[in-house]
Amino acid sequence: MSRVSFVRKVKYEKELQRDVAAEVIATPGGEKILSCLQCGTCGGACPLSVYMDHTPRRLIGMLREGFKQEVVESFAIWLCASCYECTVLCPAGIKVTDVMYALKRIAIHEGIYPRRFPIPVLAKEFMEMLKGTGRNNEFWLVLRVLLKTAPMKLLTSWPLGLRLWRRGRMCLIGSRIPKPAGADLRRMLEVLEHGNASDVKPSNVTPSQGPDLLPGGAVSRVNA
Amino acid sequence: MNGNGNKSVKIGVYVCHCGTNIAGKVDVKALAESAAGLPGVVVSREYKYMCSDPGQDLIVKDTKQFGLNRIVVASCSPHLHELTFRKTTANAGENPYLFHLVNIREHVSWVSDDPAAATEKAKALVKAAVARVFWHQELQPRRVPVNPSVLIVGGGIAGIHAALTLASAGKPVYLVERKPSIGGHMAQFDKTFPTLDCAACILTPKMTSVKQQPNIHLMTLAEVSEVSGFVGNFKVKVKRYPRYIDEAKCVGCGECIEMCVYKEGKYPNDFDLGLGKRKPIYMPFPQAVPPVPLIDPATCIEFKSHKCPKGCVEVCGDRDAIDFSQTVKEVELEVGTIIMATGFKTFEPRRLPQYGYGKFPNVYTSLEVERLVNASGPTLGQVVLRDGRRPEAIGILHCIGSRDENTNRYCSRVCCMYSLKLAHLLKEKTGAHVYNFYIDMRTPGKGFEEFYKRVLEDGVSFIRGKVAGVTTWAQSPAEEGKLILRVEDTLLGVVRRIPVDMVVLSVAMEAQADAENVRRLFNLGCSAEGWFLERHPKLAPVDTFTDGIFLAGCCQGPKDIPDTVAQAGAAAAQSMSLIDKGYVEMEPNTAWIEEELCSGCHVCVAMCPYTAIHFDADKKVAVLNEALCKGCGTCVAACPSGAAQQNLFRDEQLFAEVEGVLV
Amino acid sequence: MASTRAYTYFPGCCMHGFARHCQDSLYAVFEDLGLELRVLPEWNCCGATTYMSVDEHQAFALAARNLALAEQIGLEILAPCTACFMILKKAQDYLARYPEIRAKVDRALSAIGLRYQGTARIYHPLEILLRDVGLKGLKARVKQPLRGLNVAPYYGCLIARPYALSNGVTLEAFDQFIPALGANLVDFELKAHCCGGSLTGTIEDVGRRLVYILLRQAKRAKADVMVTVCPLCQLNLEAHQGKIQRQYGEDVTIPIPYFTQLIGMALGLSDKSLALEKLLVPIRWQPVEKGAAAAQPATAA
Amino acid sequence: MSDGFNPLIVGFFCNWCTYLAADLAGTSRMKYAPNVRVVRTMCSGRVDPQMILWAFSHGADGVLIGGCHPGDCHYQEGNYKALRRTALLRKMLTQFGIEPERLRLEWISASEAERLRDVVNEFSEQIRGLGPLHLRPDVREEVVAA
Ligand SMILES: Cc1cc2nc3c(=O)[nH]c(=O)nc-3n(C[C@H](O)[C@H](O)[C@H](O)COP(=O)(O)OP(=O)(O)OC[C@H]3O[C@@H](n4cnc5c(N)ncnc54)[C@H](O)[C@@H]3O)c2cc1C
Ligand SMILES: Cc1cc2nc3c(=O)[nH]c(=O)nc-3n(C[C@H](O)[C@H](O)[C@H](O)COP(=O)(O)OP(=O)(O)OC[C@H]3O[C@@H](n4cnc5c(N)ncnc54)[C@H](O)[C@@H]3O)c2cc1C
Ligand code: SF4
Ligand code: SF4
Ligand code: SF4
Ligand code: SF4
Ligand code: SF4
Ligand code: SF4
Ligand code: SF4
Ligand code: SF4
Repeated sequence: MSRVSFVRKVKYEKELQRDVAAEVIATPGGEKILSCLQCGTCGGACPLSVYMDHTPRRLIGMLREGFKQEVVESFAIWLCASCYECTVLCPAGIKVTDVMYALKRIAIHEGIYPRRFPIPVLAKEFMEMLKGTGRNNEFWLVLRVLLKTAPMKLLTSWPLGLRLWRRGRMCLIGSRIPKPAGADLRRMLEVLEHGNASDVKPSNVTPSQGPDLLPGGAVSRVNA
Repeated sequence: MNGNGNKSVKIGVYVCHCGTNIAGKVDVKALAESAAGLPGVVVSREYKYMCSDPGQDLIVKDTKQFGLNRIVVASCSPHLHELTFRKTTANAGENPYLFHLVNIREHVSWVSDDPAAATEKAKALVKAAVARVFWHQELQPRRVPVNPSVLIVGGGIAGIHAALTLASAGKPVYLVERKPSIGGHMAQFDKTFPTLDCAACILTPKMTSVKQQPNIHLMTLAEVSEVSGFVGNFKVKVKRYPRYIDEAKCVGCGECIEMCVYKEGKYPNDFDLGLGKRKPIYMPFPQAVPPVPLIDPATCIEFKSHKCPKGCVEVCGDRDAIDFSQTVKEVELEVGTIIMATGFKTFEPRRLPQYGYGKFPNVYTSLEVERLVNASGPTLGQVVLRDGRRPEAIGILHCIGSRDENTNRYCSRVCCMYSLKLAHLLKEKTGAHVYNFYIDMRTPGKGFEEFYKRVLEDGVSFIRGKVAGVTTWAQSPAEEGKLILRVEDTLLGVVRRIPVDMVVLSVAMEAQADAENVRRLFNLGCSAEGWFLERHPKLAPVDTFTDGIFLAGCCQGPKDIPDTVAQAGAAAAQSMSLIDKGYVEMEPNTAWIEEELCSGCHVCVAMCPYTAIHFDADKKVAVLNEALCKGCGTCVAACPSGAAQQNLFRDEQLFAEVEGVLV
Repeated sequence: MASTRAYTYFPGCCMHGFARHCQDSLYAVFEDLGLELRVLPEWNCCGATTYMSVDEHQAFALAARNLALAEQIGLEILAPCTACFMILKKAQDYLARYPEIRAKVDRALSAIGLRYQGTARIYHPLEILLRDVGLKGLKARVKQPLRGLNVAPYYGCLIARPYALSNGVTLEAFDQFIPALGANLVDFELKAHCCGGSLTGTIEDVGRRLVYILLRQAKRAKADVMVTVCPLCQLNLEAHQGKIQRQYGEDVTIPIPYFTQLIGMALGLSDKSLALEKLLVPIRWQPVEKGAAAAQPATAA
Repeated sequence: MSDGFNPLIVGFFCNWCTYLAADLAGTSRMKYAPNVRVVRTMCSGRVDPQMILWAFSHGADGVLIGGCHPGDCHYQEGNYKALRRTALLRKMLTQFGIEPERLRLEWISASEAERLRDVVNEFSEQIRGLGPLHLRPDVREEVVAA
């Protein structure tokens, strides 16, 4: 006899955090989320929505109602490839791509994302690298990200690296901007960092690790 | 001295609460109190609703009791209630122009955040009015007779209905239609929602009556080119384009079409939206009124080379109706009132390339499908695709060009209903599976929701989600050769790919492409989207800001046939009420010239757009013809010696008002 | 070209990295057409799509620094990577529309002695070729028409969407450079469909599937090559063909030249100057005197 | 901020366009700065320079004239006349020591409530930035006499 398991589906008002919508509304591009028609154009247009746990429409709907936990833990925000298809088509003029960025920032800020998940790591590494050299070198970036997330993948990735290297398309010594300019760049970023530090509100979400989704964890969704 | 000669000025000030509309923001008590202290003010009150009977009675009673000879009411816009309170003033036995209205609702309470600032602003405006009304004088409105003829622009169902209503009441009507036949969009439909009665069956008799009604002078292939004059006495020029067939001589037998050297139709038929073909000489559609063919000079051989054997002329024979020498003619009409019924156009879906219209042949607009399902349409009611196939699955996409920041923000109001109609008709005619993709289903109307139920029971799939795009990019053999719709089914929470054979785009209704020009021609207001502006959205929905011009049908905004007809009836009634009264009273805001002050400088003469001022060479002064003056005040502003003055806007009045607002 | 026109060239990181061949061919073609590229001195990374996920103000400042530097020079900016192109344009748009962002960015820039004015004009080189050389001009310079070569254009997301086409060009207008080279334009419906971008490196399976969709569709449309206008798409579409083939059991091999490589071929420039050998999937197309010359796609190296 | 300075602005609004736009802003419950006080005229062409100077000399910090868009004048071309007049007057204002920016002419049609709101807000801010208008007494007399 098969066993039936019941999942609680009710949501209580006291579980909601409505301030999260205000946070997104305050970021550029997110102003109009309250006028979302829930028409689903974004979800229909998104090349990745078929793999998402929540479509962009649902994320916006949940955001407005304060389903903060579900939204920032959503795998969908990391699947967003910034293709801007949703933004171009949205009949309410919502910059959905910017909303996805805002959600990524909130998630990174609050440390909510799948453990060993490469994208946030990539984002942070990328940032560090820019502060160092002013430019990005894919070789070192990929190496650093892989080391932090999936060291085993170095094994499967090296053939491509080798092919690129053979054709002179991989440089181990990255291009960097001249020293004085590099100092300038760091200075510029620091000005903003300190400006921002005071803006950061303390998180009222319990930092959670979310589901342990290794990059390969998406496989089952893909064969849909 | 004041506007009253030497009689002492006694002013009554009345502040309206308008429920909480004003009182909720403006401190009406403080406002009335501050007014009480102004020079000349004898009595100052506030009251809940000044426009109500008790409110007006208050003014009448006070006037009698205190001997008031000036009235100031602080309430809403003069465009709403100036007339009301002028009447009240008259009822109180005073000249109605000794009154002034202060707008503290639209211009103060509704647009202010801060109550203190709102009250202060209201006080200033009231003070200005009190200062101004001091200089008011007794005036008499001018009466001008109303010409009983009516011009109706546009011969869709709106124009037709208004014309018939007026004509049957004995009013002469000029019906001007741009196309070769009247009928408008309704003539293109097969069935109409929600009752599914046949459009031709209900429209054709009305179109024929237009032809038969002796009071209606129908002008097709015609456009208004110039409008001058004013309510009661408009002068209109109409351009009549040649049909190349004499309507008076033609009997409508259609033999000429048969005998045209073209054996088959070759050119896309406008009425069938290019789905059917016509010859150079053709009848727009079988039920056309007037039932007279026309020749398209761009395609007729005779026009191109003068070498046609002219089968048409030969067969027409003694009737001699064909006349290649016709040219554009201009006629002049005099009418007292005008009804605008120029309708709408459908949205051009090429503006949204994601739907593939114009790229994929089997993507249609709803209007094209109206022709396809029409028994007298290009396919005689057979629904066959452009590639000859019969569709097995059909997707109907709502809100194309409506409710979209990228195109039009508004809801087009009829497309949900006509999409339901087309779903029903297409299913009935083809047996195909039909999907309707909607954002919200809008069926507010008598019998509309019942119709929705009926279509639900037909087994049509209703998917709540806006289709993001149409592609032919197949992911599986089942999708091969199909049009694939990608949509998020928002109720079920899944993204779906749905292959269909035919896509119907439920395109929005938009203002006519030339609405901007037409609006200028008739001096109308226009909403940002191009719809003609009614005087008040609820209380004067068929009037415009230009007296004597009324609106009917979709030129005012999207609506269905029942509402169009109702509005056309209302426009006819408004027009009739002016005609039957026989005269209109004109605002006495004309200018005049004080001979003694005039220095003879000529400046004003050139200023007047209506040539109301000429120069009297003997007296060496400017002379103003009051009958021609429309009261713009331009000459007054230009006169360097203060000789030109304008009633209701005399220098003293305006200067006092300016001083008053600057407290 | 009578006179030489010059532009400020914003390479972006990839043109200096894995997209060397794109840069080589860009230089070669521009030089041949008498157009000069002057590298923006001291340029920094535009922030790519990644930086935005961490800090939006810093991301805008990164773009703004480049724009401020370019404004000092005054020439039109060419950004051959569509990600850079789009990010620079988006930054310009947002800095104009959001005074708060502008204020923050201005403050950061002034700390390093720079001033952003908003006057920079940003273009993708394809736009410039179509505007300043024109289809006719291009046609006139073709020495080696790519007769018989079926070319599917692929633009990706970023040049097709909000900030990019604000220069007023349509993708259909872009397409026309292909017939101008004497090649056959393949009607490729997915020309602006997302290639997954960085997902191939992060959420690989999904990323590869998006690439697979494009490759398969191009093959079905009988394309011999799929030409790209973005070095990121270029790498993404060519680098994983082997893996995709193994995963889906379907031959998806197709060369993915950068558009200046293709143009250079038609202009008769040498393979070496166009860095054709740097493509992972080589183009095997032999100019043939008469008759259709089909390209011979090679298998992945 | 010039210490709580609240500018006084006289708005001469044409009955057929800008006045209606202000009505529409009201019915749409848009909120805007309370500094503009409206005097209704039948046409922007009725606003004569003397009236504007009168306003400045009686305490106005700014004057806003609202008329119909070119080609849309209810009386054919009153708005062009207003345009020419204000252009001339601006030159004169400078002589009186009045910043010409204190006089503004805008075309606002009956449907442009949003524009009306924006213009009023923007102009109020601009005048706030300019500070109160202080006319020298001699100039004041001259202005009144002009
Ligand atoms: C696809 C579709 C299906 C619909 N189905 C239904 C339905 O089933 N039931 C229903 O109730 N409603 C339906 N409607 C709505 C219906 O079409 C309108 O309510 C109705 O046609 C409005 O009539 P009208 O006279 O205002 O405008 P129109 O029908 O547009 O007529 C306007 C007329 O004015 C003429 N004209 C325009 N400008 C000028 C000018 N400057 N000078 C002279 N003449 C001019 C035009 O040539 C035209 O003849 C449908 C609409 C669409 C788009
Ligand atoms: C809650 C609610 C909110 C609404 N809000 C809006 C809104 O914000 N905007 C809007 O446009 N519309 C609104 N409406 C719709 C609006 O109320 C109607 O459109 C409007 O009132 C209809 O006017 P009427 O004259 O036809 O009918 P009614 O207002 O019903 O007037 C009918 C009159 O006839 C009298 N009467 C009835 N039978 C007889 C008889 N046998 N003999 C003599 N007298 C009789 C009645 O006593 C009554 O005075 C709202 C409706 C509701 C229910
Ligand atoms: S397309 Fe826009 S309006 Fe529609 S659901 Fe997405 S965000 Fe909301
Ligand atoms: S930008 Fe992100 S959410 Fe929007 S369509 Fe592209 S992938 Fe989907
Ligand atoms: S023009 Fe002559 S032949 Fe043609 S329909 Fe009229 S009467 Fe008949
Ligand atoms: S003149 Fe010739 S082409 Fe023209 S309508 Fe007559 S028969 Fe036809
Ligand atoms: S009536 Fe229906 S289909 Fe038409 S715009 Fe409104 S909601 Fe959309
Ligand atoms: S019945 Fe009333 S509330 Fe319900 S859908 Fe219709 S209009 Fe809306
Ligand atoms: S008020 Fe206007 S219409 Fe009348 S005379 Fe003067 S300029 Fe002419
Ligand atoms: S402008 Fe004045 S002074 Fe000159 S002619 Fe006219 S009325 Fe007389």
